Amino acid sequence: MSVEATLLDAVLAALLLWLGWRALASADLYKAVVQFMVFGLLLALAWVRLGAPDIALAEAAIGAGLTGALLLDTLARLGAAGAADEPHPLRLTPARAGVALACLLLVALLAATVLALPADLPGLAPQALAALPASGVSNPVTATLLNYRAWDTLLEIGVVLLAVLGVWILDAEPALPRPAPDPMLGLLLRVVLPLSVVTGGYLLWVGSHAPGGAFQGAALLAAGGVLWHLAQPLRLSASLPARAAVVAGFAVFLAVGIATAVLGAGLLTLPPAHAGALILLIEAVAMVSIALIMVALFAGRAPTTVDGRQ
Amino acid sequence: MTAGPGWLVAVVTLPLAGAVVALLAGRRGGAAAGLLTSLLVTAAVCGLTSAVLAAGPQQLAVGGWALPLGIALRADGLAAAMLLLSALVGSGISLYAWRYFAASHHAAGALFWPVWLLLWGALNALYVSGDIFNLYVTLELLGLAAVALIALAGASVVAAALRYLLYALLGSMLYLLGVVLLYAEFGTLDLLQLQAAMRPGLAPALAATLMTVGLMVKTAVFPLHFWLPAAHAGAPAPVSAALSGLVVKAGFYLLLRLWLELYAALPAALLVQTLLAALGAAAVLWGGVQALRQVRLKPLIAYSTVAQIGYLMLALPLAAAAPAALPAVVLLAASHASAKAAMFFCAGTLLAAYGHDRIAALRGFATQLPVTAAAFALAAVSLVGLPLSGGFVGKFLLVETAVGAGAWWIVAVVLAGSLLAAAYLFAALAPAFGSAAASEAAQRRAAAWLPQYAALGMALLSIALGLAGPGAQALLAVTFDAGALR
Amino acid sequence: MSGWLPLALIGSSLLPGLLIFALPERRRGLRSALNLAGAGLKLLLVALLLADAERHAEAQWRLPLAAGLELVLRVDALSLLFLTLSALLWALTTVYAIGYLEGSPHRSRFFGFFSLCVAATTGIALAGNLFTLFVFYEILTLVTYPLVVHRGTPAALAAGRSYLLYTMPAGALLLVAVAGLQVLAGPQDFTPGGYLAALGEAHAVALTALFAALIAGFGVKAALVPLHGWLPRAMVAPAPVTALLHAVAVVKAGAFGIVRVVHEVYGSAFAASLGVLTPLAVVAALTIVWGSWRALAQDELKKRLAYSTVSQVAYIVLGTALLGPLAAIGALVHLVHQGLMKITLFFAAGNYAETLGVHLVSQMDGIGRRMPWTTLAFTVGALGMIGVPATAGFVSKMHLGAGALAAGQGWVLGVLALSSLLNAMYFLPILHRAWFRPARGPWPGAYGGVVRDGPDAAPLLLLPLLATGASALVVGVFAGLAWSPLDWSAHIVLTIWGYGDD
Amino acid sequence: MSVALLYGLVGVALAGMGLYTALAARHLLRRLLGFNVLGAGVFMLLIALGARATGAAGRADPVTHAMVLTGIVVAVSATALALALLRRMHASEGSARLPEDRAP
Repeated sequence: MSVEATLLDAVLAALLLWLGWRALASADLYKAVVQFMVFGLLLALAWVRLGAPDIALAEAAIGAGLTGALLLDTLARLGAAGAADEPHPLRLTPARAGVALACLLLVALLAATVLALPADLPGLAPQALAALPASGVSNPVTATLLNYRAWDTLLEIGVVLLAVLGVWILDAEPALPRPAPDPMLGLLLRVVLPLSVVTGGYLLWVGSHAPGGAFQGAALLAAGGVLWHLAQPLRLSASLPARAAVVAGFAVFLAVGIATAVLGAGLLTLPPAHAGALILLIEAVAMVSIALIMVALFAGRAPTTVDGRQ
Repeated sequence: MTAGPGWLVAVVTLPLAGAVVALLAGRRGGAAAGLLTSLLVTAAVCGLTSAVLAAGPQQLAVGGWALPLGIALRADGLAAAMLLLSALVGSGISLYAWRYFAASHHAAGALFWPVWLLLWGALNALYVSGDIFNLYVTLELLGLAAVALIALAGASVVAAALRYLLYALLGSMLYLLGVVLLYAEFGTLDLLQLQAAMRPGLAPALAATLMTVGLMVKTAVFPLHFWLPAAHAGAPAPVSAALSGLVVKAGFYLLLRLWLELYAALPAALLVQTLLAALGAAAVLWGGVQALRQVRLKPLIAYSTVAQIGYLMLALPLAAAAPAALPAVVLLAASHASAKAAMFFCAGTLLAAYGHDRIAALRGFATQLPVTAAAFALAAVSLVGLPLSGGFVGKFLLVETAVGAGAWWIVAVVLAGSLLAAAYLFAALAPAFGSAAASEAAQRRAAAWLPQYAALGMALLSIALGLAGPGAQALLAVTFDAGALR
Repeated sequence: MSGWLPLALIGSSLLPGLLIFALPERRRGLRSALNLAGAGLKLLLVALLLADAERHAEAQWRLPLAAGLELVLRVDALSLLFLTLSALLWALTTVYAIGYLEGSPHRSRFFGFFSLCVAATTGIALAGNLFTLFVFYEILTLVTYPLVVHRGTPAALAAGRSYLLYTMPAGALLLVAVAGLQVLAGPQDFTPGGYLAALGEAHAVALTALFAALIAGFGVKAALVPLHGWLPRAMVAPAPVTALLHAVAVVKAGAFGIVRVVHEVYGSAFAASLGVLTPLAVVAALTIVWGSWRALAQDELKKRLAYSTVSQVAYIVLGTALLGPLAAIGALVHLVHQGLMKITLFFAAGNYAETLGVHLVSQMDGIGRRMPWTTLAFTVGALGMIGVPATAGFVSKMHLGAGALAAGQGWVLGVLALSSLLNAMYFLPILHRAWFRPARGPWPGAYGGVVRDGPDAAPLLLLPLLATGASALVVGVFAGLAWSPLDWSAHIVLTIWGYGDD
Repeated sequence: MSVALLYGLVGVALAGMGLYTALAARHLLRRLLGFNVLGAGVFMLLIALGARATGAAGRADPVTHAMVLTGIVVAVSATALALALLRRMHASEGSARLPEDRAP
């Protein structure tokens, strides 16, 4: 690696540590969250530096973007009093000494371990690359997510689904206040929404051979959806269409799995000939579902729901 | 595709498919889907178990990719036993929940079924997963499902649910750190390959510590149990049954896998096993005393879970040496699961009937709800370990192995624990047979019969497990041989 | 071959019990029918066994619970002895109980547990190994608790609590002991002369400790001093329960367990070589004296009888603890005799309470004239307890005494004499009051002053009493005949245990 | 010191401070921030260790990338559920802290 590269890395590392700490330690939670989002963007940069552009995209869109937005909007719901925290939220008190000590010990041991680990273990890269031709896609990360370790991803989409089911169960009141539709916002929407749809779709498409994929695309779609929600609040109650929409991605993925098990070579064993198409199908549906779920995490359940509360 | 792997696929996919259907079907249809799925899953598990008994351990490479690139699903005797336990108790929970949520006031009740089936799917996936990262995903699925189910109880338990979620996250994060280290050291995520390659070293040691602590948080091993009582006591009755009966068992199961298989070769293994057993001993005593101090029924049952988890941990140092210890543990786990389900069912029925669960004010409910009283009493018999019940046979085998190994402290703790259990369950049950103080015991609402018989069924199951000893021993003799990969 | 027999014997009281639970309170007739049918069936089966004991000698049923852990039920002469006693007394007590509980609440629950209690006792009688014996012993604890607390009064609940307080730890102790023997000797059936001698001196210490644990465990139900505390309190239970508890079910189960342990697990010779028998004998002797001594002070009739039980059951233990055939025979025969006499006494006490509301000895003046039949039966029982010649008690005490001499333990004679003296001191005054003193004023009356008119207790209460009283008399007078309990005990000791040879 | 190692150590440090915050902080939103930073640290450690051989094998280990993508999505789901719970608790109990962390 070249010197300036390591210099850049050193600066980036220092910034990450500083921002990470600010994001945790700032007494004002609003500041903390904003710093967390900036931290996320820097993190994305670090991912690029580590040759992980897929993660960089996901981090920027989901880690920084969506998580940050959720945090901010919860802060808004808590109100000034609820959002207030003590001036020195992490100050070291006798009560916390044990925790601090444990964390320090962990850091020391982890650091020692990292330094002690073998310097050049290729991990599973060789196998992953060798199997790529039969995977139906040319982006090894997508191949891993949707083929080699598709079982993980299926269950992971289940986790996402659970998040929205939980929110529905909690009957969380719509997260954002409903402002009068703002013409300016509407205008913005007319530009952004198509844009987010197009870029989302594009990311999904390139995911097969270049950085990108369902999750990144979904995040972009969701961004559009959230804007829309801002413009004129969406009513994502647990109605049948909504339930069908959020479960579709999981259902299609599972259906493919079962079909391959019953008709084909085994659970989630995609026939190389059709692997590419199947993966695209799964990702397309999953993207829409996940995007809707992410919007639903904001919109929560609208007033008119199964039970007439609110 | 031979029969065995077919059953494996069915076992992991059926609950997930059921969840999809239940979510689409809405309130009434959801219940139907849930009950049907329970039936099918149970059938599939029975199929898998018989395959394991007949043809030995079953393995399936998901996606057809060779290890270590792909993920392997494996079912040995232990996994099959846990699957069977989940299927039996899970079916009972579905049966109980049917009337419970049909009658229940909260509208979100319709969402019970998809979430409950996702939880069941997570359990099954966890029990057969052969991949430490896949296990992380199943743990998260399990944790979020559990939290969502607790939330069904409404505003009163939100804090408990939040605490539960935080510590579930903490647990899985620590576990994930361990996974990272193992992968960096050995370049594989497959349990058996890791077990074969396991060697002393800084990374494996740290990974072992992190994973163990993480799982201890999830299993509520003393002293990391503090999050459990409020959550288990506050959740809706069928959910409490699922949490106490099944969810904590998943963490315990992984601790078994870690210290009887993955890390068994490490020089410190016996030390850790003994340490875990010591914590178990503390849990037995602490949980018992706390249960004794409760004035309400559900917290009492929840604290008894803390104690019972301790019981299971006690067998760890014995299991390595004595083959009889593992069947003992599984019998104890199974009879605890079914007995606990029965007790929470009863508590739910009483809560519905009397509008409260203050033990002192439940005088004479044996006369008004004889079936519930009988169910609770039988469950108590098994939990205390009185003959002839699953709890008894498990306890006897445990004591026998402990005596054989000269581990008298374990014997002492087991006996002290069962006397404590006898004490607090007696305290919970004695009012039932007392003459009813009419004003106090006036039943507010009539109790439906189906939930009561579901409770009785669970209680009878935990008694009948007393005859399961030979079966358990035969099943648990079926194991994978990691040495073959070495 | 006839493995179904043991199961049928247990089922004959288990199934009625379970069915009765399901019965609504008011189905009195059906409930009684079930009870009597069960009792009758059991008697029939026992008769079948007695008819040709040889053919069924091998009747056994095994159920593996885990590797090296078996439930074994089988019929041998000793189990048959205990079985016959319990079957007979259950039948009589059932009749008595039907009459006694006339119109009292929760009868389904009562009779259900009552039958389960007998099923457990049957299991104890048939247990073919120590583990099985332990299992049914614990089940017995479990199913007798609801009977003790049946009345639900604070006193009853307190009695139940103390009952569990004694029996639960005892169960824990037994668990360890049984597990310990499993580890040392492996799974073993009861064998005449014991099966531990093979282990020899190597494990002497462990075996001694385990013996102590076993005796303590069984001693609680056998009410050996100082483990007897629960028994006098438990007499708050309804009379039929106390009768059965004292005569066959609980107390006898403890004594029976000790007999099995000494003769068929350790073997009395090996036990003696371990030096554990003399201490046991001393404990038994202390119990005998202490029980009688405490009985003296009791004015409440049932309490006095309860303490007398403490003392009388210890005779069985004493005989078991003495080496040699005569003492062993004395112990076994007393197992039966004490049962017959004691159940007679408790039935009588129950009759006094139910008919006239008499609970205290001091209220019994002239009761002999008011209730002649009951008092007659009571007299038979009392004289037997004292050990007046030609009564059942005399037969047992005589064998015990002779056995003590044979075993070279002369001091035991002193104990027997002293206890007989004490027995006389707390029974004769009662008889004197009952027969020779005039009644003083009106009787207190049961349930707030109700005094049953008519010569004696209600027929359902009187007939069983007369039956037991008569049999208590017969077994004493005709002890010499074949098939008498004495003859039978001798058969067990001399032929099966083979103690006659040495 | 190689880039991978540098970022690995950064990940370790982030994990440490995140864990401390998750355990020590009282305000639940801050604790959630802690969990997210902890996660970021763990993910970074994983990628860095996967990238150790980047020089040699040419391509980074895609399996670690897939694992981290999974982890990120799981993390946001958990955070969203936790935030929904937090909003509900604040609505009903008027506090954004767990009962044991509330000022007496």
